[in-house]
Amino acid sequence: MRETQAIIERVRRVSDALQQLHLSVDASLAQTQAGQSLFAAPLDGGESYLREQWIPVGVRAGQIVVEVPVERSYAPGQVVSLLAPVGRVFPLRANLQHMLLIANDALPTPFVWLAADLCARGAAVTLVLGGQALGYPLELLPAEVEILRADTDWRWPDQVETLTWADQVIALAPSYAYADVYAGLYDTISQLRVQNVPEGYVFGLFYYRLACGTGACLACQIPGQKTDLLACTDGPAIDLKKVAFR
Amino acid sequence: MRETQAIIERVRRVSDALQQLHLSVDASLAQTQAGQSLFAAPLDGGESYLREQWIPVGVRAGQIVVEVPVERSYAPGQVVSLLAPVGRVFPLRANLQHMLLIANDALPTPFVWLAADLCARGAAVTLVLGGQALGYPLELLPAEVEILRADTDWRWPDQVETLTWADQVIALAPSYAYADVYAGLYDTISQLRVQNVPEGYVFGLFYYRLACGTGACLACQIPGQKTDLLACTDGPAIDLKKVAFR
Amino acid sequence: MIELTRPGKTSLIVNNPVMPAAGTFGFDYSPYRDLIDVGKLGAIVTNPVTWRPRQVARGPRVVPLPSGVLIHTGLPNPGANRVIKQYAGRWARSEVPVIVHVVATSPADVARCASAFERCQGVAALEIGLHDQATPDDVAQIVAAAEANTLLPLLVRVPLYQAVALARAAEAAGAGALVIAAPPRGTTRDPETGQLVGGRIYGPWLKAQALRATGQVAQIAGIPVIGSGGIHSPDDARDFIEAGAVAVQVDSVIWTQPRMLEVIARNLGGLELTRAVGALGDEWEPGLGHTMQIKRERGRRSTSTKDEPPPDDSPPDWPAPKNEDPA
Amino acid sequence: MIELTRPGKTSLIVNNPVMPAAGTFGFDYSPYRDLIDVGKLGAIVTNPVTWRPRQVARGPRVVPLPSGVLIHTGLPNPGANRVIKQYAGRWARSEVPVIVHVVATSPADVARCASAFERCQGVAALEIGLHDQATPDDVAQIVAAAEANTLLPLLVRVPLYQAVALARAAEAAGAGALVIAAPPRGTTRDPETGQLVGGRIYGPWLKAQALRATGQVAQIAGIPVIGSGGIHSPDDARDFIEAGAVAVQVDSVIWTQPRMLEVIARNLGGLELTRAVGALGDEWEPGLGHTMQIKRERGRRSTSTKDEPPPDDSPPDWPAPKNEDPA
Ligand SMILES: Cc1cc2nc3c(=O)[nH]c(=O)nc-3n(C[C@H](O)[C@H](O)[C@H](O)COP(=O)(O)OP(=O)(O)OC[C@H]3O[C@@H](n4cnc5c(N)ncnc54)[C@H](O)[C@@H]3O)c2cc1C
Ligand SMILES: Cc1cc2nc3c(=O)[nH]c(=O)nc-3n(C[C@H](O)[C@H](O)[C@H](O)COP(=O)(O)OP(=O)(O)OC[C@H]3O[C@@H](n4cnc5c(N)ncnc54)[C@H](O)[C@@H]3O)c2cc1C
Ligand SMILES: Cc1cc2nc3c(=O)[nH]c(=O)nc-3n(C[C@@H](O)[C@@H](O)[C@H](O)COP(=O)(O)O)c2cc1C
Ligand SMILES: Cc1cc2nc3c(=O)[nH]c(=O)nc-3n(C[C@@H](O)[C@@H](O)[C@H](O)COP(=O)(O)O)c2cc1C
Ligand code: FES
Ligand code: FES
Repeated sequence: MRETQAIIERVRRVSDALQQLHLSVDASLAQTQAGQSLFAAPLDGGESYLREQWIPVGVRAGQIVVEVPVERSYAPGQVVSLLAPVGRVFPLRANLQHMLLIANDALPTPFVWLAADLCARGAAVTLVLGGQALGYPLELLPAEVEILRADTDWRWPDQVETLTWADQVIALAPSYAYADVYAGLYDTISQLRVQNVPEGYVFGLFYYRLACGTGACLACQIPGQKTDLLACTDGPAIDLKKVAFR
Repeated sequence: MRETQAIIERVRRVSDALQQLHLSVDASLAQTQAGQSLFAAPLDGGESYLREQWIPVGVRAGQIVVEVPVERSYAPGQVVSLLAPVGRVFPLRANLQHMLLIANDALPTPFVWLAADLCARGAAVTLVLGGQALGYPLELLPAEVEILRADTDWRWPDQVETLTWADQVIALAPSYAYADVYAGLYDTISQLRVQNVPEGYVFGLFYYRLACGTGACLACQIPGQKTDLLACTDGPAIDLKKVAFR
Repeated sequence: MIELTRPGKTSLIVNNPVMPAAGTFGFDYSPYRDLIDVGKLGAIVTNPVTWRPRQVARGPRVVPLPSGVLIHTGLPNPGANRVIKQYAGRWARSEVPVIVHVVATSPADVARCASAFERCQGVAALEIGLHDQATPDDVAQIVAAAEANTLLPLLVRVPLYQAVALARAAEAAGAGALVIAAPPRGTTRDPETGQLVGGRIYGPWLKAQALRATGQVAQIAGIPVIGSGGIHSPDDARDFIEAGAVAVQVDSVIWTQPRMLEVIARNLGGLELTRAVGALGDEWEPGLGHTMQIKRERGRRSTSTKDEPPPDDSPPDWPAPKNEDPA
Repeated sequence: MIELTRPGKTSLIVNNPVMPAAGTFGFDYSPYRDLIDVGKLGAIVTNPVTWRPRQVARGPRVVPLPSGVLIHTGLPNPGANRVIKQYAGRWARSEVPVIVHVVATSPADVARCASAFERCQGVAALEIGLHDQATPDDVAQIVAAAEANTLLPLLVRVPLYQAVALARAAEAAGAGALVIAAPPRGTTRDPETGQLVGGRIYGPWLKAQALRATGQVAQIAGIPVIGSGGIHSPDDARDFIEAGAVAVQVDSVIWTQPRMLEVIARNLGGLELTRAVGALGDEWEPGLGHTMQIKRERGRRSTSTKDEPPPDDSPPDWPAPKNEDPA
């Protein structure tokens, strides 16, 4: 991770709730990949004391594009300080065929870049949306992605089929519900598979509000089976097999 | 005093240190006169927690013009909340002939409107400038005003003559020096006049940083001979005969 | 109708749970009469009054802080008797009850003030402002001195840093209500003079400290608690009510946005505050902190007792303060 | 060269008066190794360590405040022994002295931690974090327990609200230095869940409270005082030195602008701190607060002892705190 500066080249409103910022970033961030994020602070101070975690949805013409809520107002030409990259690249299985992504009550922004990459390399992607996630503008996702709708109890058509069909599952819940939702998902999956759930099969995304983003403050800690994990440095995708649900 | 809203119609830089804001104000402020000020807070919050005391330098085309430091940035179209008018109109002697104004180490902004009024009604105005006040752009003052230069010890050419010649004296010092400077000035004048200094003859201007501007918090209190005074509601011009210098 | 002080010989009943904090509103209604509808408030708390006259402090008195301000006035006032001469008439004509804030300079002075205001028409209650360095013993003496010299309902305003210990002492000594808390002191540099200045500090960030102290005291107090410190909005005020306060005192926002005081009063005016004082904590359904409920309750911002405390297994945001008593 | 702890059997000497505060920097240099030049710091203070492992708190842990943040982590750590296994190697390789922050959960646990770290290479000193509700007696026991089990220099980090009383107790019990102060607790509402959350609060406004406490303690302390709380700039840090601190701990600005920690260290690196500890107050020329002097001194912002305190006749910004001891 390094501290660099970036310039907001373009501010594009993509829905009532979301805007995309096109950022000219330092060369050292050229290698940023899906899963990693930017920990940002406008140089002119801005409204919030802490930095904000900006999640990239892709790279266009060498510029990193991030998707942020419209509440905060940004202007082209604005300079931001970035601590980046924060977190790890999504850990994808070798020769992945079928990816199942699940977003319930949380905007699927973290899946946009991932889905595009997967489709590009010919993998089949199914995205289950539920609750608030249903409000997300689907045109922002690759056309090849199959969309399913989940109900409020995280059930969706052919749930068992899709879960068994998938080589890998990544779920996204709202931060206040991680413990319950991811535990529930893990149980469901363990019941499906007589043998143990394999490592690297089902992941939860952890986007706690970060204080430091560097692994220092421990505010984003996730209790682990063997060792504890940190959302900022080990995440955002955490293998649920490694999480100690209390 | 009332709380109203005003719009910044124009922002004009008048020196390296100063800018003038042209304000469209509520009709209730039409009667504002030299001496009174505006206690302002930009609606968009702005940089400071407390309101700021804006000192008018005149009225142009129905708009009140105030002079403020350039540190804070304002934009045309910006809306500000005003508690106004704050303080009293300058208490001028009936048929005043000769006014002596003294500003040392403080910008003579509060004298601009006053001097214009006095010149308009044919009174002779002498303005003594010393220290920081010498940096003030003289073109902002009426051409008729006679300018004298004071040294750091508040002495100027023909000091005795000007002091005896004047029917009224109004002095301005930096807020941290009020006690000493105004006490000194009052002594000097008492020595000149064998008989006592008359009431309403020599005034000091008190521009403490205000917390409430309404007379509630007492943070701007000035110890008085009979009763204590408040810079915000009794000022800015305080008859030095009424002040109890400690 | 809110009973602001403990039932008994005399008690103070107000129509609205919102009032200004000592030192922010003046000695009577006049500074804000033209700016807000004073009649909408539950009461007025006067500027601090001492038995002997006090002069204003020298040096810088108002210094900006990051999103706040430091105020150091020296509590100027002409002394109890001249305050009465100047203001008793207006107090008698006030639309809302007037609570006189008496600075606890010494038990003897407090006693003198108490009997002076006892005889003074238009005073609904006294609020005693404890000094920052007051000990529980000091508090006992000061409250006793007041009690002995007046039948007026007695509010005691407690410094933030010692809130629980001094609140206990004040209640034990017979206080009718507790005001939590007086703002803390700070030191900052005056940009104009480069001088270090000490004084009371005000700002929205003060709310987190004051709210925690209010919650801690409300858990143990058997008398009404009035919350105060950094309240800048109706939601801020509701948080104090939810923490167990029966009423709130609004401070520096009165200077920056006078109307907000009236807005807060109008917003909380509707509230029916029938809770047994201090019982609020128990009424909270413990399990409710638990995430799935939070999810259901999500976004809900009401003063109902449903708004959940942190989960049982995480420490309470105002732990029952055992050991906190320095004694 | 700054002597950070009292001269004696062992004392901690550092090259720079600037270091991070407990809980802000991690268990070693690694979180910020790529972001700043750790070698420019005077020391590293580790995250809090307890004898027994502690799990992270549940519920919201990071909640925004007006110009600040509330943090409630629950002090997660794997316990002293596993911390040593994981980090002792890096501590031994650290460019700058490592001060291990031990949470004072109980005298027995502190004793165990002390002897564990005593035997651990690469530990330069221990900092004991007192609990908010600690009494002077608790402090005496806790410090004694540590003293009995280690020769390492002992820093004691004191909660803000009881700074003077607990600092006295810590010094009397043999502490080598005082850290003034641990951030206070607050309660605020998490916008995402609508839940009330309690925790430590950080932000630039904290400086005024911490600076006053530092000044108060420096007036009475016979051992070195390290100032901490809301420092966000070199000038902030200098104010603490001027208040009598020999060094400073930087907190939440490390999270928002990591480089500022190094900037502050570079700025204060030049300082010669030869003042007798605690003697600073006396060195200030009293009369200097007086306005005409202020005028002369105006704008001057140095760490020289000339920068004047408030005038004599106005109360000092950190009055000699008689009575403040709850005992
Ligand atoms: C009765 C009394 C006891 C004191 N005891 C101590 C002490 O034990 N230790 C110590 O360090 N300092 C003590 N002081 C001094 C006082 O703590 C400092 O003056 C104050 O902390 C900071 O001064 P200030 O001007 O910012 O406070 P301000 O609020 O400006 O007060 C100005 C003056 O009024 C006094 N004052 C303010 N509030 C109260 C109140 N609620 N009750 C009584 N007096 C008040 C202050 O002491 C100061 O003298 C005491 C002052 C008084 C009047
Ligand atoms: C030894 C001990 C004594 C306590 N005594 C009281 C008491 O007398 N009155 C009271 O109201 N509450 C007491 N508590 C509970 C504690 O005050 C509250 O949990 C805390 O005030 C707020 O919780 P938190 O999770 O925000 O603090 P956090 O900092 O998140 O702490 C999480 C846990 O660590 C503990 N802790 C935090 N800092 C320290 C420290 N420096 N030393 C020891 N433990 C720490 C907290 O108590 C809490 O249990 C005590 C806790 C402990 C461990
Ligand atoms: C001008 C002013 C005076 C105040 N006086 C008191 C007071 O005497 N007692 C109290 O508990 N709170 C009162 N409040 C709240 C505290 O600020 C006050 O106690 C404190 O002594 C005033 O400190 P200052 O002189 O540094 O403003 C006051 C607030 C203000 C703005
Ligand atoms: C994550 C974290 C942990 C801290 N732990 C301590 C501590 O144990 N003792 C202390 O004096 N200060 C330490 N500091 C400062 C205080 O915040 C800490 O004492 C407090 O217990 C942490 O409260 P929290 O769990 O609500 O963050 C810490 C700071 C942070 C950010
Ligand atoms: S945000 Fe601080 S450790 Fe992850
Ligand atoms: S500024 Fe508050 S009384 Fe004058």
